[in-house]
Amino acid sequence: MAQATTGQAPGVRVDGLTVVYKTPAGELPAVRDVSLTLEPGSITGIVGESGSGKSTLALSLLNAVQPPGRISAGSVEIDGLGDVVGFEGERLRKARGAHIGYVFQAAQNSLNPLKTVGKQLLDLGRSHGVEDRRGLLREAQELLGRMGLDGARVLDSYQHELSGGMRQRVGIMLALVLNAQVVVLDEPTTALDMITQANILKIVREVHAERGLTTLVITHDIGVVAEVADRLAVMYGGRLVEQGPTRQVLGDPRHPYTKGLIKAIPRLVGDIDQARALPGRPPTLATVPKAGCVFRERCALRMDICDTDDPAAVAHGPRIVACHAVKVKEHA
Amino acid sequence: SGGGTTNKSSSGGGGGLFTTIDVNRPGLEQSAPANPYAPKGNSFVGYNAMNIAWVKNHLTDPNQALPGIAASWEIAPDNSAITLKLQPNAKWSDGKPVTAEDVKFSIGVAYTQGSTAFSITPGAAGAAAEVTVVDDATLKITQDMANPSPKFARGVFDTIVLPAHVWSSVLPADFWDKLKASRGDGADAEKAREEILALGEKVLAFAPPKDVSAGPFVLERVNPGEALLVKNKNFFNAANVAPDQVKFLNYTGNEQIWNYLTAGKLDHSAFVAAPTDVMNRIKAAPGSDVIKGYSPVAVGLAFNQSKKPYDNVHVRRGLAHLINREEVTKVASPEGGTAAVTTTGIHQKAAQAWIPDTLGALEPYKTDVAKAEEEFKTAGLTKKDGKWTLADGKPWKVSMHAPAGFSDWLSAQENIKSQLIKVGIDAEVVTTADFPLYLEELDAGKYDAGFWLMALGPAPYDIYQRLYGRSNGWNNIAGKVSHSPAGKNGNWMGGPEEIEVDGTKVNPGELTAKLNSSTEEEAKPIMAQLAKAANQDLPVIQLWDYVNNQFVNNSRFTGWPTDDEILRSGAKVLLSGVWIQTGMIKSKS
Amino acid sequence: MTLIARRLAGHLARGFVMILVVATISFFIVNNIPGDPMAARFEKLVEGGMSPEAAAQAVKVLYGFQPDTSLWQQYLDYMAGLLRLDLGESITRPGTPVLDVLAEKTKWTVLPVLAGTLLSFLVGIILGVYAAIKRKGKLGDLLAISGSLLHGIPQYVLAMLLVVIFATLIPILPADGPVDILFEPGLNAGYLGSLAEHAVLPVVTYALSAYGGWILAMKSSVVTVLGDDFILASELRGMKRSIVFRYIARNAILPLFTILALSLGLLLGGAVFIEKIFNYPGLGLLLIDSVNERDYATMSGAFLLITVAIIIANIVADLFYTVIDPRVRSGEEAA
Amino acid sequence: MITGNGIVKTFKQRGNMLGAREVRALRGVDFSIPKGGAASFIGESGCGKTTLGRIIAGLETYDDGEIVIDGVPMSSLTLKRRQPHFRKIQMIHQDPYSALNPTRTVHQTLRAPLALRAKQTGRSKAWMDERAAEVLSLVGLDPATVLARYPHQLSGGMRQRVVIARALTVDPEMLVADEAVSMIDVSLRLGILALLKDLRERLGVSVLFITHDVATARYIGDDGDLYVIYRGQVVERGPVDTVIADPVHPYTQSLLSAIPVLHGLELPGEQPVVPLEALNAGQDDVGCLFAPRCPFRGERCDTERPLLQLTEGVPQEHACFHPERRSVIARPMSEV
Amino acid sequence: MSATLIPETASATTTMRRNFWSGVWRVMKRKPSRMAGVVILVGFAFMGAFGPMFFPDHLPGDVNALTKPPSWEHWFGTDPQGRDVLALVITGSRYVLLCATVTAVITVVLGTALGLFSGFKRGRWDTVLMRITDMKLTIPGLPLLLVLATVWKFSSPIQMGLVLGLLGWGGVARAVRAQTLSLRERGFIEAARGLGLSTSHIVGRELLPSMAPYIAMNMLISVTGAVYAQVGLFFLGVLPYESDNWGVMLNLAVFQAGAMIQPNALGYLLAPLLAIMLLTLGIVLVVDAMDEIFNPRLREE
Ligand SMILES: Nc1ncnc2c1ncn2[C@@H]1O[C@H](COP(=O)(O)OP(=O)(O)OP(=O)(O)O)[C@@H](O)[C@H]1O
Ligand SMILES: Nc1ncnc2c1ncn2[C@@H]1O[C@H](COP(=O)(O)OP(=O)(O)OP(=O)(O)O)[C@@H](O)[C@H]1O
Ligand SMILES: [Mg+2]
Ligand SMILES: [Mg+2]
Repeated sequence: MAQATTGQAPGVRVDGLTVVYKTPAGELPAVRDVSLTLEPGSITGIVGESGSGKSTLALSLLNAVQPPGRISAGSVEIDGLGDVVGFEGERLRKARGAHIGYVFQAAQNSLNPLKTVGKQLLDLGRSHGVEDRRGLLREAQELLGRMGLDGARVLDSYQHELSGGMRQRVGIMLALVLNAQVVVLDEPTTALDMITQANILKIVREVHAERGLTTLVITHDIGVVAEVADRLAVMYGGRLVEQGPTRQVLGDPRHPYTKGLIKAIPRLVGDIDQARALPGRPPTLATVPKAGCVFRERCALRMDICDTDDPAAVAHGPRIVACHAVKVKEHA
Repeated sequence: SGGGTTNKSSSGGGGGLFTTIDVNRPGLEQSAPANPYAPKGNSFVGYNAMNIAWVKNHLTDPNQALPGIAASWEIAPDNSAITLKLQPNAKWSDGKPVTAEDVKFSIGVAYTQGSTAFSITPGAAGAAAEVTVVDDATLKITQDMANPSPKFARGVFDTIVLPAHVWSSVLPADFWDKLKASRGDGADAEKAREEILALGEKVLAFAPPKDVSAGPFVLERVNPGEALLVKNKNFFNAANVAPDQVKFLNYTGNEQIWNYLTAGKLDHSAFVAAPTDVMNRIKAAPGSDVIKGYSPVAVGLAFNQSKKPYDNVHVRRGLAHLINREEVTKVASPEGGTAAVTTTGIHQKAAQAWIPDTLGALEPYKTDVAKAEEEFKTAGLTKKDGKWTLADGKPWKVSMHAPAGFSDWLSAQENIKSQLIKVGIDAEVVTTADFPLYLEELDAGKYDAGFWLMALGPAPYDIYQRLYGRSNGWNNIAGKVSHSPAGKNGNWMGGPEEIEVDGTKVNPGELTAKLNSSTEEEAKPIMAQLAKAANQDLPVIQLWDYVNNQFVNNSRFTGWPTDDEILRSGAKVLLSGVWIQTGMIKSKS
Repeated sequence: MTLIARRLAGHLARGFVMILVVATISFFIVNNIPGDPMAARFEKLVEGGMSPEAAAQAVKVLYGFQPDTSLWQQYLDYMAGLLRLDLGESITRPGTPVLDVLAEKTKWTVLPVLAGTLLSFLVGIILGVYAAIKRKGKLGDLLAISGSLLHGIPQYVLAMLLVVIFATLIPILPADGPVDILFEPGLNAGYLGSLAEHAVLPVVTYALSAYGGWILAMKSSVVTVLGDDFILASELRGMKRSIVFRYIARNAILPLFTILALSLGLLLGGAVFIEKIFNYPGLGLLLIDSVNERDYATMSGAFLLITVAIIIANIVADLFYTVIDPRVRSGEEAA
Repeated sequence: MITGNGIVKTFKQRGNMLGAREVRALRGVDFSIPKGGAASFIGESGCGKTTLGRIIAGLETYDDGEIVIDGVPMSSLTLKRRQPHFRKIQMIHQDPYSALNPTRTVHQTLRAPLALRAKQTGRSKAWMDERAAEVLSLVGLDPATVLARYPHQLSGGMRQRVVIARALTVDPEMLVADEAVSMIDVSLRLGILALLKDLRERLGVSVLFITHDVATARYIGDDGDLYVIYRGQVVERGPVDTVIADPVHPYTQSLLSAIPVLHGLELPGEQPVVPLEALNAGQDDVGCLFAPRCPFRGERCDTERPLLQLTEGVPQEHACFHPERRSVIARPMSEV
Repeated sequence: MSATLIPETASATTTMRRNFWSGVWRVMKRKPSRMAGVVILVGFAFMGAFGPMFFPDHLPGDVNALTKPPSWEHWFGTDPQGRDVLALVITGSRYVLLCATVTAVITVVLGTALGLFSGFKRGRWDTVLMRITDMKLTIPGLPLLLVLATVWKFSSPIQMGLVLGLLGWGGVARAVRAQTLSLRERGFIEAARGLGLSTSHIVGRELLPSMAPYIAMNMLISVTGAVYAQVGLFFLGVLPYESDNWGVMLNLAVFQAGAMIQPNALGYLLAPLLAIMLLTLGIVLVVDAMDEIFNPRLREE
């Protein structure tokens, strides 16, 4: 497992982050009161189903929530940079790319179809005042080579000339080429097939280790997180319901949602009939309960308090769980 | 908008730019040649193209004219020949003199075009037989007396004079021999005629490298839409030509001319129909004036008498009693025409000169519903529920045709329709895409009733030819008259072959043919007979007689003619050009 | 660039067939036209005071060459002529090849159409971008609605309104032809000024009638591009606004260039109304005139030329796309 | 019982004038799915899984080979006559969003095939409504609430259920589920899979499962066959559990090795085969199709193409000259 | 059981239908401009259908009030025959709208049918049809009409509409084909085929409704196109005169009454112009709502 090698990687502390979207029904939170710490040099994974607010959270790290959304509360502290939520204009723009690299959810289409990768790279360099264009190109070629691609050829290609896996690698290259130390990957392997996915994950892990990054990987696929992340956070209905070291969370899930989720994954070995479907269905922005626990509708351990009080995220050693039932069990 | 002009000369009577328009020829074209015969040519007859003489609109005499290239002429008493004396110091704009040979050459060219006096059709009325150059400035042209015409001279006058030294290539050296050969009968003559006609094409397509003019102006340049002419210093009367430059605007439609006129842009324009309000505005423009002259044309509603119920003279008379001609004229052509007083087939003014005594006795067909109904009843029509129906009980709808774009005719028909509907006769107005098609369909007998130009003076034959000519069954070929039954040979009017006038039966077609060879005095009684016939038989309801209006503007130039006999308009001749070259027009400043 | 060559070859082949088809159509339509030029001229002469007999003969001179050959033979001759770029001679302009007539007229159509279209294109795309950015607001709505409305109003309505306002009520601009004759043609200020002055109204009409369409097209194109992932991705990479804007603009304009080429082609034929109303002696007016004068040869020539313009525009649009869009260039069809 | 023999499919993409480009999607595939049984196709993207599925469902023609449905060879029938047979095989699409017509309510969607059926069997309108309610209940939806809804008013999982219900209206013998859960939320996937499994058990519908994800294949039919497809060719085939536990084809092995390990619950396999670089279409005239990517390639592989066969000591069919069992998949922690 | 079910579903479909109309109502209410658009279009439809009934077959003209400016008596003044211009616009609307309707119907029916057929059948038919469509699209419409006008007498609005329709289907066919091709790829069409549903069901019930907004939009747009084309042709004067027609009014206003020169006739010119612009406005406003009407999701939002 990759470990931080350089030690210069910055940490990121998200605190009490709430992001709302303006809808016909008013402003609804897609991310609610989320606190999360990315340890320097670690890979953190966030899993959650579609609509649980993963991308919104990821974008918040760059203060890039798109209208009609906005960050309504909370802060995102990045070591050596400050609270990104307060950033604006040029300062914000410079932070993006140079400090925080972002690999887009649909990295398949994250390139300008009319320009070669190289040209876009140069545009990026120009945007960030890179004087040494040669150096930039060399760096990019190196990165691409590192990921098993022919750098020169790729830089000379248009998006449509690259396969999905290659595009994804180009996306990672563009996120790192300016020496960003914090990298956010939003669904880096969705829409890729198994083999490509395995390759990309390997690259993420290796590059992370080599460059000493602080990495956030967002995915709906627990397998992906399990493969790469040191720490795992589970998101549901805009809340982080559980977080902790990957192995611990997977091996011994506390939150009923995490438990259900893991149970619902069919496995390659062992008794296939152990797999159990989770009842109900995940909430959407409009159906997320306004008060109380977001998961209670599907929860086997539902109690009265769940209807009224939103469970606070409580730390248990390295693990944080937001569930009334878990707390009750601990006290009992 | 002035400025930037290029020109030099400033002799003559004061100078300045004269702006006018040729309403008979839309689409001035840059690439078109200065060839008066080319359909789109940039020749402006009266300005840079000269006729032998300028024909006038006399009430009765077709041979009246103003001098052109011919300074004077003499017509033989028996009308068999005309001797032309050319202007003594006529010169081409390139300095060469205008000679009798030039004129003869031009006549040769006219033969290839088959114009009136110079027709190569054997036996054509009024055709020239011989052209003789008497001396450098004198020319004698004799008429082929096999089928003479009283308006032979008129045909000669209309000839455009071309510079032989520029045009010589269009006629072969043996042209005159060929012409002689063509006069005969048989295959050789036929071949000669064909050759001459083929030359006609060459003439049409001939493009002189530059304009060589014997007129008061020379073409300087043409834009799409405008042409500029400058004074010809070599013109024989150059000293009396007032403007230095003449600008021709492009004619694209009447409404454009109204626009120019209301803005006071035009010094002169031929008449175009205009509604009263527009007319008032035109008249209100500073310096604007409308001068009026005689125009030997009238328009009437003609019937196809082979169609029911128009075969019945009572129906036609009834309609004549119903249609208020004053109102029609007021709606359709308040300025351009005067309501027809009687329906003699002659323009009212000419009628007064030809048949003053007969006029009073003719039925005027005043608007009179009672009389009309009486006539209808006589014709066997019946009125049911306030609607007139045919004798056999079938509905009756008066269907009037006119070519699209003839706005005054359409207005008139719309108005007639209204008038008829008011008294219980169903009516409709149908248009045909354009004039040629209109004529073709009219000729084919497709219409019940349509508008028809008539009274085309001043020659008496031409006047009645419109009523009792080919369209009514009479063909006059080489002086021989034959009659075709209705529906044949272009006889779409289908009138009776004989009409009883004052108790005697007359054949109007033959009478009309007779007019082609009679003197003015001989013609008068025949005219009277024909007028009576037309008036009682009503092949056409004469609606209005045209007036020759000319728009002029006094702000920059004066001296416009005021008399009634302005020149003949309607042919290619541009009146203002003639007025200017005769020195009539003076610059204001 | 073999792809381009290949495409070009295909287009040319198809265009050629197309031209033959159109030529055939117009040949047969034109040969069925009732009312012939003879009759038209005949009556003109009679009206002018010529006797009917003489007029008949004069007309025969003019149209004496009317072939007696069979329709089929005429058709073959016509097509053979076409292949040699010979459209025959204009009937109302004896001796002048139709091609020469077309050549003279075309410039008067092309210049204002080009100027008007480019003007409207520029204004339209700028406002279109604006409408896209402000699409949620009142202003965006206003721009869109006014765009649709202007797009919807027929050209001739606009042209007439402009004439009424600027040439009649407040006569500050000419509406009668392309230039004042008093200026000597050439590169002098007076002539050029006059040309420009006369071109104002037609050009503005072209521009006004087209610009609504450009607004709508540009707006929807920009909205599409704005939704494309790579725009957000570029922003998240911290690209400069100006560069991102250029990305948006270039991607959004691309499909519009195709429309631009096509509309330039179409406009050659669509100029009929404007040329009629402003007396611009271009192809449209030529077509109307030749229809009215029954000048078959010119009529079908003009019609053919207009069609050819459209075909060429199609080809240009397609090749342009091939050159500028790498996706098409490499053989893969653009979505 | 549905069997296929030597199914070949080549797509000809019409190029510009200068010849067509051919994509050999299937190169002679045999399969056999018993009544009420299950089969799974796995393979990486573009290997021809969907094409095969569509051919089996009668939605695509094939160039060569034979499909036999319940003993009737399709080649003996005209295209039109084949239809009733193929109707017994219904396809469940990957994307429940596009598989339902957005302008039609669930009721309308179900009614159309039911009406057809009612017409054929002379049943009443009432039967149609009954049956509509019935199939909805079968897939675990409440007819009362769902019938009047438009697709956009349903969640992804519900939509996929409606799609299955629609397939059930024609009493199919087999469902072809092409990545039927890949676009559905993780927590809902198992529900759909369980439903398919349940339908197999209760209605005796056989299921053909097409997927990237071997584990789901195992869930649906651990008693069925697993077909590993590589570039239009089946390279390994055998009972699901056998192939998973003891793959012999190097391609199967790398495919299985690529499955992420749930660290904390599982340990990586003992002999994982390094996942391959992404596939770049290579030559296909001679030799083993997989040879260019194969870490165990021998000389023979370059000149001769291995055919699907049984060899001694290997329980499943495979197309490899060097079959070797490797235990590549992760093992549960509990077993260690 | 079955006895109770039948009326229930019957009412279910009627509710559904009612839902559709209430949905349409909602969509319309969303923006006041749309309501205005509907009012305008309904107004025009009424005008074309019933307007002429309020006037005598032949409008009476007042010889003493030729070409008068607007007044209380004549809102848009009178024409050169002394007839009320407003009455002319109203009676003239029938020709224009009837022709436009015929055009729109032909354009849409032909275009949709060919587009559907082509996109659905694909293969050889598709190639042939699209080649023809391409050719059709290449032939310039207006010039062709000008040339055609010389051979063809457009003697009735129906004929006129027929010709315009026959000239106009190309664009719709092309677009419908593209839509069909893309819809074909959608699962639901394939599913319908797999279920053995008839082609007529697939085309009529599955494809067409999905394209309805598109087709409806095209229909409205071709209405405006037809109005412009015919009015334009009449305006140019290349078509035979037709007494009750907006284009003829324009032509006469400009070329006979001199509306561009003297203000008295301005009403005569402006009335048909305004009618055309109003119709355009109505259509633009209604087209804006099409997408939402036919898309159940947008409809109910
Ligand atoms: N522009 C927007 N307007 C309104 N709501 C939005 C918008 N973008 C996202 N949302 C809502 O916010 C919630 C969170 O969205 P987000 O994209 O962060 O989810 P996600 O976890 O990334 O989902 P996925 O796995 O589908 O990417 C969702 O319910 C979504 O509907
Ligand atoms: N209609 C078609 N025309 C041309 N080629 C096609 C067509 N459909 C599929 N192909 C090609 O056939 C091959 C097999 O495609 P298929 O869709 O069956 O793969 P798949 O295994 O389902 O892939 P995935 O996992 O991505 O769904 C691919 O190379 C594909 O590009
Ligand atoms: Mg997301
Ligand atoms: Mg697939």
